[in-house]
Amino acid sequence: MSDILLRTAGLSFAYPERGSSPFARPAMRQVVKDVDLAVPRGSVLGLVGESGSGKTTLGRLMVRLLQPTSGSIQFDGAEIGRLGEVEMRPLRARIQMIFQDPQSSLNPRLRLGVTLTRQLKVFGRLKGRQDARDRAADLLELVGLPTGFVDRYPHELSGGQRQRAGIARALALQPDFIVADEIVSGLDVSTQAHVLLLLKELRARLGLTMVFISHDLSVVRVLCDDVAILKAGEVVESGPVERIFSSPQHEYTRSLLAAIPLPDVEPGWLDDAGPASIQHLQGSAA
Amino acid sequence: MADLALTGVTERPSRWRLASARGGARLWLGAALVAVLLLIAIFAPLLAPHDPVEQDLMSAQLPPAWMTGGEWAHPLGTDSLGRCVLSRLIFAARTAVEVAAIAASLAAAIGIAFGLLAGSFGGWIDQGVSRLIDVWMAFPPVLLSIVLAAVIGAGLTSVVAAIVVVDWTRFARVVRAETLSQLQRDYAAAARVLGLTRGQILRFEILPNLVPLIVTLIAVEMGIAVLVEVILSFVGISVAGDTPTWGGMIVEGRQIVYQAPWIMALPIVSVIATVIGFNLLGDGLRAALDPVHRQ
Amino acid sequence: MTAILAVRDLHVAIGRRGHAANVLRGASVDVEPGEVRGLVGESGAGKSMLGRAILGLLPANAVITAGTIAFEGRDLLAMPEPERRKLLGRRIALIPQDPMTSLNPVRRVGAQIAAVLSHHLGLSKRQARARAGELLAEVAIREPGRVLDLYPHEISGGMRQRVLIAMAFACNPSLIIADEPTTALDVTVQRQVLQLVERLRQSHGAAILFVTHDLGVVAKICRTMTVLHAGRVLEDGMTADVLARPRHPYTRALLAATPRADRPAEALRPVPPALIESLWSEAHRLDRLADAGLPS
Amino acid sequence: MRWGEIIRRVLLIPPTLAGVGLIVFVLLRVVPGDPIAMMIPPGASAADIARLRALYGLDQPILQQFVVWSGQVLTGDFGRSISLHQRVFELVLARLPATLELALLGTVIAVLLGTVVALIGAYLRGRRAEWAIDGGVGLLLAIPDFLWALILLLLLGVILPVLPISGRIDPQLDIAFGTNFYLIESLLTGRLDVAAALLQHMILPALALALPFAALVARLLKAQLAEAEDQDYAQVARARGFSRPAILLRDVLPNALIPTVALGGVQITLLLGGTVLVERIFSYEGIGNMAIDAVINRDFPLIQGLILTFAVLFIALNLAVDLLVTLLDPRLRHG
Repeated sequence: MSDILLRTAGLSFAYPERGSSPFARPAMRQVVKDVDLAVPRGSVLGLVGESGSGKTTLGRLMVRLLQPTSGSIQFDGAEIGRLGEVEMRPLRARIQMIFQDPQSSLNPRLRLGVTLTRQLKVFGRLKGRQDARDRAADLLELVGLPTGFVDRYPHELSGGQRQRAGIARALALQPDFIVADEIVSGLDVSTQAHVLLLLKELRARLGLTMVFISHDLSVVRVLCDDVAILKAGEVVESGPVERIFSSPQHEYTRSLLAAIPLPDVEPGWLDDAGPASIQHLQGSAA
Repeated sequence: MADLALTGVTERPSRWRLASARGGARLWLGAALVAVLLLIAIFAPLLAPHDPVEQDLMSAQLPPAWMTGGEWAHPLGTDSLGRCVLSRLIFAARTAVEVAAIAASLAAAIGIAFGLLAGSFGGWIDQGVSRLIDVWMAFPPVLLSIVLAAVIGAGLTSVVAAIVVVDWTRFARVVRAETLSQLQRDYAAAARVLGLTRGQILRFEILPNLVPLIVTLIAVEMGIAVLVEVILSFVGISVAGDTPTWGGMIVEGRQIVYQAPWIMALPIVSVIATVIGFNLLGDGLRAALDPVHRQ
Repeated sequence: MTAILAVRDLHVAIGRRGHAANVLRGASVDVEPGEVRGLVGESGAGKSMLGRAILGLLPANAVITAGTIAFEGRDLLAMPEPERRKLLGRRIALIPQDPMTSLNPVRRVGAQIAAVLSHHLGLSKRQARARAGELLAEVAIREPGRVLDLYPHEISGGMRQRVLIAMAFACNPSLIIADEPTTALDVTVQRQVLQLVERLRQSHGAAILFVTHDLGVVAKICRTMTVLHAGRVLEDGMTADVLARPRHPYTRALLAATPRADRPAEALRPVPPALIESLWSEAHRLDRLADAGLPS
Repeated sequence: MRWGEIIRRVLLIPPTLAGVGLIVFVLLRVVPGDPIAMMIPPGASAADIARLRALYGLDQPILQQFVVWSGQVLTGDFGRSISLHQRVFELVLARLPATLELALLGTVIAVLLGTVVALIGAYLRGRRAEWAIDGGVGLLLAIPDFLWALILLLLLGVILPVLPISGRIDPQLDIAFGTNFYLIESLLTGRLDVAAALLQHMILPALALALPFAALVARLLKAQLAEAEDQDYAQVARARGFSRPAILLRDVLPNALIPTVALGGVQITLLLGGTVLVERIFSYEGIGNMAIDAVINRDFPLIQGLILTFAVLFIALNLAVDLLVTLLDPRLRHG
């Protein structure tokens, strides 16, 4: 048993761009380039980047929704980068994903009870109908939703409730590892804080290892132990959260931090046209 | 609204009430028309005042009862052989329902199978099915059914075969496209992460989403089947002999359209009411079966 | 009255008669000439609805049940439609939320800007095009002459938002409604766009009603701010005061629930559900009073 | 990207046509009715029949017949019609213009009518009158072209006999034409009286073809207009002080047209296919009418030639629609 639950080495992903002619060999578009990351057991890694940085693709590689073009992914010491769909299936109980948009990741025509217990059924862990309802109700309770929601359709829920349901689904088989892809970006501030704290609590309670993908550094600071900053498919900087926020090394990290508008009046923030400074962060950090 | 506001936990109306509200007037009107058609088809022998093939040359080409010269023994008049038009219309409904039900289900079964196969497997299977559909789409559908019916020879089987062979692509195309697009959605990815096999994803996740679409297509296809029967009758290669069909009646009516226009008009009205009924029912069902609110 | 925009006691209901739900419950907002006022709230607060009411863009099933919207002293709601249309785009302009969908995908950028100029200022095709080029240069787009001939899908999201900003300032309006103009952008681009808006506001002398859910953005660009919840104004004042010493518990709760990059996680306090519930029940109590015809 | 797609489509044409040819060919060879039996005079000897069979190549195995036939088709030889005793190619060529003119007229009527109805419907969105338009469109759409043909024939030909219901032109008029495109030729040469006479005959069948297609255009376009008008760019245009009709025409319509052409353009093939029955009903001398005769007479070479003709037209139409969509949409044009 290694201390690192998930490790990527030289992980890359490219897809063929559709060429202008069916005869020409399609050019490959590199989305993820040579990513080396390690997620220690029980920790939360934040993956931060702007749109087009490849963070979602990287997340989907980790749960093997995508097959890497090169490089390796080791899960609990075993290589999973080349596993086929069938070989991957037993591992699906241990590796889960929470999707960005619960509106589209929850099947609109299925009641929550069905969606939540689907995995239990597939892995043969259900004893009949009543058991399914009970397990679904337990899961709803775990994420702080009323147990009566088993009979609801996704469109009958609010955004925050749907995202809780998405979390509940991922927890059904008590996985070790969860990739959470921008799961609070569509939520209001008040809802977002609830969901973030729920994740924090679940993580402590269930000993989860997580990769938390976000474009928002402030959110990452709430939840993560380590951060990796992605730009154009490459990790430009990674390390413990406190270190990255207090002394960012890479220019890009610094400009990201400087661009965050903190809810404090700060004359001059708008005038500063040059390469961004991070003084405003450190100034109030104390 | 707050994340956990309990306002949502109120009493909900029953599924059926919600569904029928979504279906609206279309659903009811369509269901009523189709129900009337079904009742007429089932109880044809009880409803028809005369034997539909019984000829009475003495009282040929009688106008409907309310017109001058009409008589109530033949409420909608008689055709050129003196057969009761109302009775023939009623029995023709039977043929229409039979053709529609059999042809639409067969076309649906074949089309859905091909569509699901192509949509979910992709690769060369999809290529193969898509090319097959391409070839089918290059045929003029009316001409193809006529040729088919001519090849097989007159009779109910030939009508059904002509419809199925021509129209399976309607289902295949739509089901393929919809399957592809459903598989693109995040919930299909979520199902993969949960460890579902391809078959399970299709059965548990995709098919429930295809139901409203398929039901609509089948309803519309039943209307189309009625029309194809009319077309084949029109060309003289539908159900043989004396069997009353709307198409056959239209053709007969056309011969004497100047003398007795109602003989052609009445089956046309029947066909139109049937087709509209099926279309409205299909539209209504699609709305009713879709629990997701559309604005 | 010095305010360029004075929204008074605005009530808006949405939905069919009998099933109507109130979205604005007597909101009042003032914007002084040349100032930037933040209109802050979460989804469902009615902030976008208020902006749309000013622009006459309420959805078809929404009705203004009470209140006035005075622009430069004249009530927009009492104004005949054609007269109001003359103000829109010329005296009152909009910077929309989503740069990806707010430009017409089948018309060239230049033609879209020029259409506004010739519609309101009566410029000839040639003049309008020349002016459109100047405007693009003003929003710091390089090679404006080339960009004029591009279609929206050929330029980046940040650039599209610049084009939309150029269109908003095109006729030197005195009021701009900015409806979450940076929400769809990456943080680094957001900062540049905010800087650009501030620069143009100063040079053109327009007032801005800045609709946003982001307290950070308000802090950076707005002099004054109004906090909205359930269609009601809960707090109103100078941004510096409101953020430093929020008077309403909701504002305090929002600030505490906003994750901050400069503070550790422990500082985060979610908005107590009880507070939200009490705010909604207060809103519904007002609705019932209004239905009964009593003054609130 | 889009152009690549179009090249791919072009490359797929030959195999598609080969598929169509093969299916028709095999289908016809399993016909129980014997075409030769219908041609020969009563009392012909078995030797005569065999000779005729050999003449039409019907004595060889199906696959060999297909290969021979394909080879001939590639050189432009579609064989000879069994019932009309002329070369299929010439027969089709002589009749095709009549059908094309009819389909073109139908399409023009349908597109104009459908667009106007869609614009009115979109303008009236949310009002009670919109309901009436939707209902009317639904009714038009549910009734297929050949039923419209019968209804029009009944109403305007029989009950209120104001228009001729048979043929392409009044047989008493003896007019010489240089081409078989009578309508287009008479319009181009300025013989408006002749064009009017032609139109009198064409208007009912063209209308029958046009009505359901117009309804289709109206429904598709109206839905797309509504969707486009809800898009941000249309809303934003209102905030810039443009009037609703101006926005509908300048911003909304060009956007709504793209999906409408993409979805509805393909359906022109249905209109074209509809000519088969509509021509029959109005005794209009086009290839559709000819096709039905060919089926009744079991005229294999003619059926094959006609179906291939339709297939070529259908494929060409699909390709034209693809090209048109590409031209209308700058995102595809430059993509």
